[in-house]
Amino acid sequence: MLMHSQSQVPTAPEANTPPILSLDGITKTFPGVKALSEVALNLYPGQVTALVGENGAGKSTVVKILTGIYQPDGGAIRVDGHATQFPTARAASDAGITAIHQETVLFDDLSVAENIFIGHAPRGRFGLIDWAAMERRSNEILKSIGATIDPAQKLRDLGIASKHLVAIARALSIDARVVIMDEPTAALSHKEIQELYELVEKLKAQGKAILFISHKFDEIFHIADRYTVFRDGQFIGEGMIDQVNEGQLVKMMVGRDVDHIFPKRESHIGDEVLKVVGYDHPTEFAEISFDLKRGEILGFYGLVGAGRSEFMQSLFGITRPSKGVVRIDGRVRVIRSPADAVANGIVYVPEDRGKQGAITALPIFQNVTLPSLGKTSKNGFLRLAEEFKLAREYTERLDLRAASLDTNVGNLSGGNQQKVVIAKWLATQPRVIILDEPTKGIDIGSKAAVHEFMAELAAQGLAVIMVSSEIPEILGMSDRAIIMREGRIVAELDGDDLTPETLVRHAAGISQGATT
Amino acid sequence: MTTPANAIPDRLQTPWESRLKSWEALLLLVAIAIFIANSFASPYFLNAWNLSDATFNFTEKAMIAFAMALLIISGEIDLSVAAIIALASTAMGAAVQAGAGTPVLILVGLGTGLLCGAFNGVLVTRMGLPSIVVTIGTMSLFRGISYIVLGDQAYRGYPSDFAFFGQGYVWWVISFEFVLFAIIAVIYFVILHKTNFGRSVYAIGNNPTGALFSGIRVNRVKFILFLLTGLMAGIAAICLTSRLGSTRPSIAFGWELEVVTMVVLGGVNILGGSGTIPGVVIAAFVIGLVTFGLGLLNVPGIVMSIVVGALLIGVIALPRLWSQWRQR
Amino acid sequence: MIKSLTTSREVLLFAAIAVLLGLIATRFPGFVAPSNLADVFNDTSPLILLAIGQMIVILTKCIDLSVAANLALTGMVVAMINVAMPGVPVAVILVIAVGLGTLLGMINGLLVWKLDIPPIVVTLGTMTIFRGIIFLLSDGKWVNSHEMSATFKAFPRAEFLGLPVLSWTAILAVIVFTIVMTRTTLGRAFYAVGGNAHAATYTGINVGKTQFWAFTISGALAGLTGYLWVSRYAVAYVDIASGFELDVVAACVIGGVSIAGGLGSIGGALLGALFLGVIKNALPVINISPFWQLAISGSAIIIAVAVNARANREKGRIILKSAEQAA
Amino acid sequence: QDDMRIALVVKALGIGFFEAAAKGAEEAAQELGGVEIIYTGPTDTTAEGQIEVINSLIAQGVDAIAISANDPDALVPALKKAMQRGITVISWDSGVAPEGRQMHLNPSSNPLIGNMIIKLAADHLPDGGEVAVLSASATATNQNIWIEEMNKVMGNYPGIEVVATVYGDDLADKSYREAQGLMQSHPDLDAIIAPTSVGIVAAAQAVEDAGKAGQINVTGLGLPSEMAGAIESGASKSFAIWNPIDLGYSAAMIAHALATEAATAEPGAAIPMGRMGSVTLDDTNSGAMADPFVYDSSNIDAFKSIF
Ligand SMILES: Nc1ncnc2c1ncn2[C@@H]1O[C@H](COP(=O)(O)OP(=O)(O)OP(=O)(O)O)[C@@H](O)[C@H]1O
Ligand SMILES: Nc1ncnc2c1ncn2[C@@H]1O[C@H](COP(=O)(O)OP(=O)(O)OP(=O)(O)O)[C@@H](O)[C@H]1O
Ligand SMILES: [Mg+2]
Ligand SMILES: [Mg+2]
Repeated sequence: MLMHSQSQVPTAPEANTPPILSLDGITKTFPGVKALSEVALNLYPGQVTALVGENGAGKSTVVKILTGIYQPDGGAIRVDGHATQFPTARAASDAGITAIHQETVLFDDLSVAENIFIGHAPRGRFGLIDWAAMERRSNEILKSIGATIDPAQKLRDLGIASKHLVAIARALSIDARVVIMDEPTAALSHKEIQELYELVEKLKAQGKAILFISHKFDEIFHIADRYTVFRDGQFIGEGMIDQVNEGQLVKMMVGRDVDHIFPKRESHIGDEVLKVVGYDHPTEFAEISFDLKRGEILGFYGLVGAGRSEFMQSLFGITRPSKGVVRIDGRVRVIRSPADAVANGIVYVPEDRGKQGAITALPIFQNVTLPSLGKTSKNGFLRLAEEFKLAREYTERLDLRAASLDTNVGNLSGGNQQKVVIAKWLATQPRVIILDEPTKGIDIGSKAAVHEFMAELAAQGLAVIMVSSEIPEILGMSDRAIIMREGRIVAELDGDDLTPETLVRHAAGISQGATT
Repeated sequence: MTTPANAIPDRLQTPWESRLKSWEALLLLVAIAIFIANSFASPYFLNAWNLSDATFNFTEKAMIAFAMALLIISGEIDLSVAAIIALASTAMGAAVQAGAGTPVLILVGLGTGLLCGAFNGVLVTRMGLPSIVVTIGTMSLFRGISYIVLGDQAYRGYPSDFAFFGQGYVWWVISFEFVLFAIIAVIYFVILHKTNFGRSVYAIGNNPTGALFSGIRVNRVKFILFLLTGLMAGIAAICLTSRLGSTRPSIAFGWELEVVTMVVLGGVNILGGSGTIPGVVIAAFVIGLVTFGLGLLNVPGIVMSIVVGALLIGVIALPRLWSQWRQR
Repeated sequence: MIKSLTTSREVLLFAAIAVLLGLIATRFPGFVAPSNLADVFNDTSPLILLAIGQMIVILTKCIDLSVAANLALTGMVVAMINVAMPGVPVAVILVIAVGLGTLLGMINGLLVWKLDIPPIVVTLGTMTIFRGIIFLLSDGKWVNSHEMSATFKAFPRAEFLGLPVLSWTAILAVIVFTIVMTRTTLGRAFYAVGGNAHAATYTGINVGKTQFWAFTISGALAGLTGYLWVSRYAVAYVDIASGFELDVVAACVIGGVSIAGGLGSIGGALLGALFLGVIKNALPVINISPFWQLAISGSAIIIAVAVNARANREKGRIILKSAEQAA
Repeated sequence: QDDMRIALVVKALGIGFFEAAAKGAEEAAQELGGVEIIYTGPTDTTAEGQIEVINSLIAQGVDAIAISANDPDALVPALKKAMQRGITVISWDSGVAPEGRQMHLNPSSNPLIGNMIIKLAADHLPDGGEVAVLSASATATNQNIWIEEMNKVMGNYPGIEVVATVYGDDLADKSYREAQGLMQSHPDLDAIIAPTSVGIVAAAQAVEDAGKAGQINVTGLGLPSEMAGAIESGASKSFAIWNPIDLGYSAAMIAHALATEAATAEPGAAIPMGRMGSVTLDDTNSGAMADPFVYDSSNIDAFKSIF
């Protein structure tokens, strides 16, 4: 299967059954971002269609359009060939479409059973909600996906994997013809993933159409019958999965050869700057010890929910560890707050950009200078000229694209927002920079820029910690990698030991020999 | 990779129409309209002494409103301000009984305000409790202490030089309170719009998590804001006590909502993150002019409050209705 | 298990009330006599009714500061109707009271839903406007006991199975709204909207509309209470129940309703209201100067939020396996 | 053509007693001619509210202010300012401290009232008994003075014991609750004395609701129109009040006399009050209008439609 140019009409799939659901020329624009431009998608009964594309390609946006959460700006949705609209989430589920969304959209304070059935709870006499039936049916569904979760339990008390299983159970509680799964396995353990695969087979056998979104190629090839590729909001192509190989698929996704993504770099590793000894937290992580040298990029790998972010935030002073010592340049430092961390030269680029990274309602220059106001101000009084100077210096180094420096950060694209956050920290001239999922959800061009820049920082002698869930990124960027699982460090790898297999094995806790 | 090819301008030109559409401009227009309407409605309105008297209707509340504005911009609220006035006034009254002179009274008033503010601040920042609930509680507690101390009694007998703060004139019709109000307005303008502290208040109000992750000491800033609000309530207590010449536990009853109304009418977002001091200043004048103008016509206070309530909702609702209507 | 978790807070509060009653009984045994407890309950009934409505509003992450003003306005309107047309039967008066209260609640709800104005601003505004309207309607005059018809005044006092109708109304409201909140789609939507508005949208719940219904219910209950209040105290004037909105919010907070939304129960609101009611009724009886009352209820509010916050401060997420087991 | 403007400032608008007083003031204006009465006041009984009202009256340059004060001290600075601007200031009903007014008109003499309220209770308790006082707000001067005067003459009523004094703040619901509390904590209570028109109605209602009408006698100061029901039900056997119409009338008359300088307010002076005769001032420049009048089932019907 060859890559199609964007203007070409998609090739017709070799199918004799018509699709249950199809999208035609769907367009969706957000302020500043064209998330989808005239994409097509076809879902066939009894078949699994894998939707692949880089972060930000528009996959989740399609899911939200199919489930009535977003309204498309143009194009048609067809069910059994009839054009239709989903003005509300209810309309979509009434049409037999159900989805496991990428973010878990559940209610922490409600019970598991209710999370599964909210909106379509079983009714008993007088139309009142029948709790007993709800819990019974929840139990059945949970059992069918191999989950041992008490339906009466409060969702808040579950771990991330269990929550994901609840989300899956919720999707199955609706008797649907189309089941959408947006990265359903990202947070699941090996065993749970196997059970999910069995479930998908079962659904297929029932004649349901399944849309399966994943970044994991092994599972796409394992489970999908068809594929559709998006890139930067464009439809690139579709076809039967057994007619492509991994390399071709990646090329369609990325639009160029994969080898060029990561910058070539030579490490100049210097003296130790940071040493963490015995960091413990009552519920989130335990016994974390490692060291970090100047000019080094240290990767932290793990499955989502492995506790990496939690630990990094503790290092940055957001939460307090119950035990543990940090040494910077050999001296013990106490970090009680982010302000302390910054004063000690440790800065953190969080993974949740919108909430933790940038203050989206404030202009770019104010975001950049926020931690450096001490430098730009005089006796506590603002000096705008100095602020613009500082902001200009660092945003230009990062090649930021924006209309002006007093544009609100919220109006920027994801990649440019990330640049503002990084610029903010570089302006403080840190010694250690922690990047948590630095390229999550940013477009391919910016991604390369961030990688290049990361390499440049390391070359200048900065110590870099990079938390990433993407194996290529860990392999391509880090000098050394630490793998975390369930809140603990399970391995530290470098050189030839650093292979996709070892990463996956340690992260998933699979014993030697077994593979996914 | 540092390619300065794409120079980003500092600012884009702000078209003057959009400035005219700002909240402050709208409010100023309302204020001017009310002023003109008042001058036609009552022959007594355009009189220097009368206008000067009118300022007493809002100066004390406005002093608190400035600190409250900062607090609300930061995403918190303090409903106990009126109760702090009662407690501070009671403390001053007790000091008078103990034979304190004016300088000590001032210290007692300010000190009580600061203490109350610190108490709120500790509950909110240390214990992480929601400020709206905490201050509903301390509102009863502070005033309750006044009632316990005073019961059905009143403190009076304030020294004669103490009367200056609420009754004195600095020059011609310019009262001391008005001058104090103006000075405090300028100070808060500078704090909010010209200092690092003010910048962090906005940052916290827009996104407390983001501010914390940017190395701002969020809790410290919030604590200071509670202290400032307490302090302003203390200052207001001094002025009001001096103006009344006596202390009863029911003093300044219900002022908290009037202060919040002033702040919100001034364009401060009750959910935090935006608002300006000039807006609050204009709102103070609007409320003062409305109440005074209607007062001259002997309209009962409660009818004035309909006007203020309608302004509060109307000024927010009308632009939204307008834009919804235009989108049709 | 979920039941035991949520009820534990209520059990705690129930225990607190029991202890309080015990303490009062040591100083004045007559207070815990069933007939007196029934009086206390009757006296607290208006607070219970309003707290139920307020709890629903707070659940959806809003607040209704206009309940007391709504109560006063509806009360005045029905009182004036009674004066003008003494023949209008109580059933019609009840319908008018609930109807008018509902309408006023809907105004709040519409402003929040359609214009997206923050609830605190909306209800702060309508609170003063409603009070002002009472003044305009009544010209500031009181409607006194002797002007009201006997049947108008008799309704809340009429005894049925040993309890006045006022108490029965509160009991009925508790039962009805417990069913609504636990067994109906709308009731669960209130929880969903306040717990996670984003997720609620994903499950097809209209957040604004749900909030609108919360305000509507709060308004309806305030209207009903308006009639009961005015007929029970046999007087209507501009300032009745002034400041009562804060008592109502306090009852909810003491009852464990989270001001951040999504957490709370009718039982909690009921117990919170009773807690305040017991304190209010007990103070004069056990000879504590009424001047202590404010400070005591203020302290109760602060302690209650602190205790509730502590109880809620469970870890949001648990990664370590050992910790997950323990939870 | 310039009418003389006399402002009648009351504790709060909407209270029946003051509405009746306003009627009396209008009557005086009619009689005098060329007088305009401005009836005003805050909507809640606060001193701050009255100060705002006074400020706007000063601004309008009224000729006289006759005020029933919410607080004797807090109003002094504002009223002083009024006097400095040449406005005649008197207080009536509830007084202002001497430096804040030219004279004060008591509705009746305080000792008389103090004696009257306890006598009303005692008359129906020949064998003595327990009585309790339900006052208005704890800050209301007149209430406190009357209760004080009452305590002075307690010796004349052996067997009568005042077991409690509580405050209803002139709020119907609070007064009601306080009355309930009294009945609970004093099961043998025989009478409740409420020297306030709001409190007496609420107490009577509470007694009626408790089914104790006839058992506990509610008495004190009240308006016939508001108390008619209580007399009928037996919750109240009798109560007293001076005529508020006369009070408003007299206040307006005095204000007019002082403002036109037909009379001066000084100790010993006798100031004319039209049909009410004249009032003689004591050394604090205050004087009493008339004796309170007692209402019971025999005469209530004749008065209940008047005020
Ligand atoms: N609500 C929104 N407002 C503005 N931009 C949005 C919004 N939702 C998505 N986008 C943007 O639309 C583009 C597509 O996002 P989408 O979430 O669909 O990507 P995706 O393919 O699901 O990526 P991932 O693999 O990371 O899940 C991105 O650039 C994103 O930043
Ligand atoms: N129990 C949970 N309930 C809800 N969300 C959870 C839970 N555990 C983890 N998450 C969410 O999953 C994401 C990852 O968790 P965390 O940051 O602790 O692990 P991580 O190893 O850093 O994973 P990642 O690198 O994907 O962030 C975060 O967004 C976190 O909020
Ligand atoms: Mg996605
Ligand atoms: Mg993470």
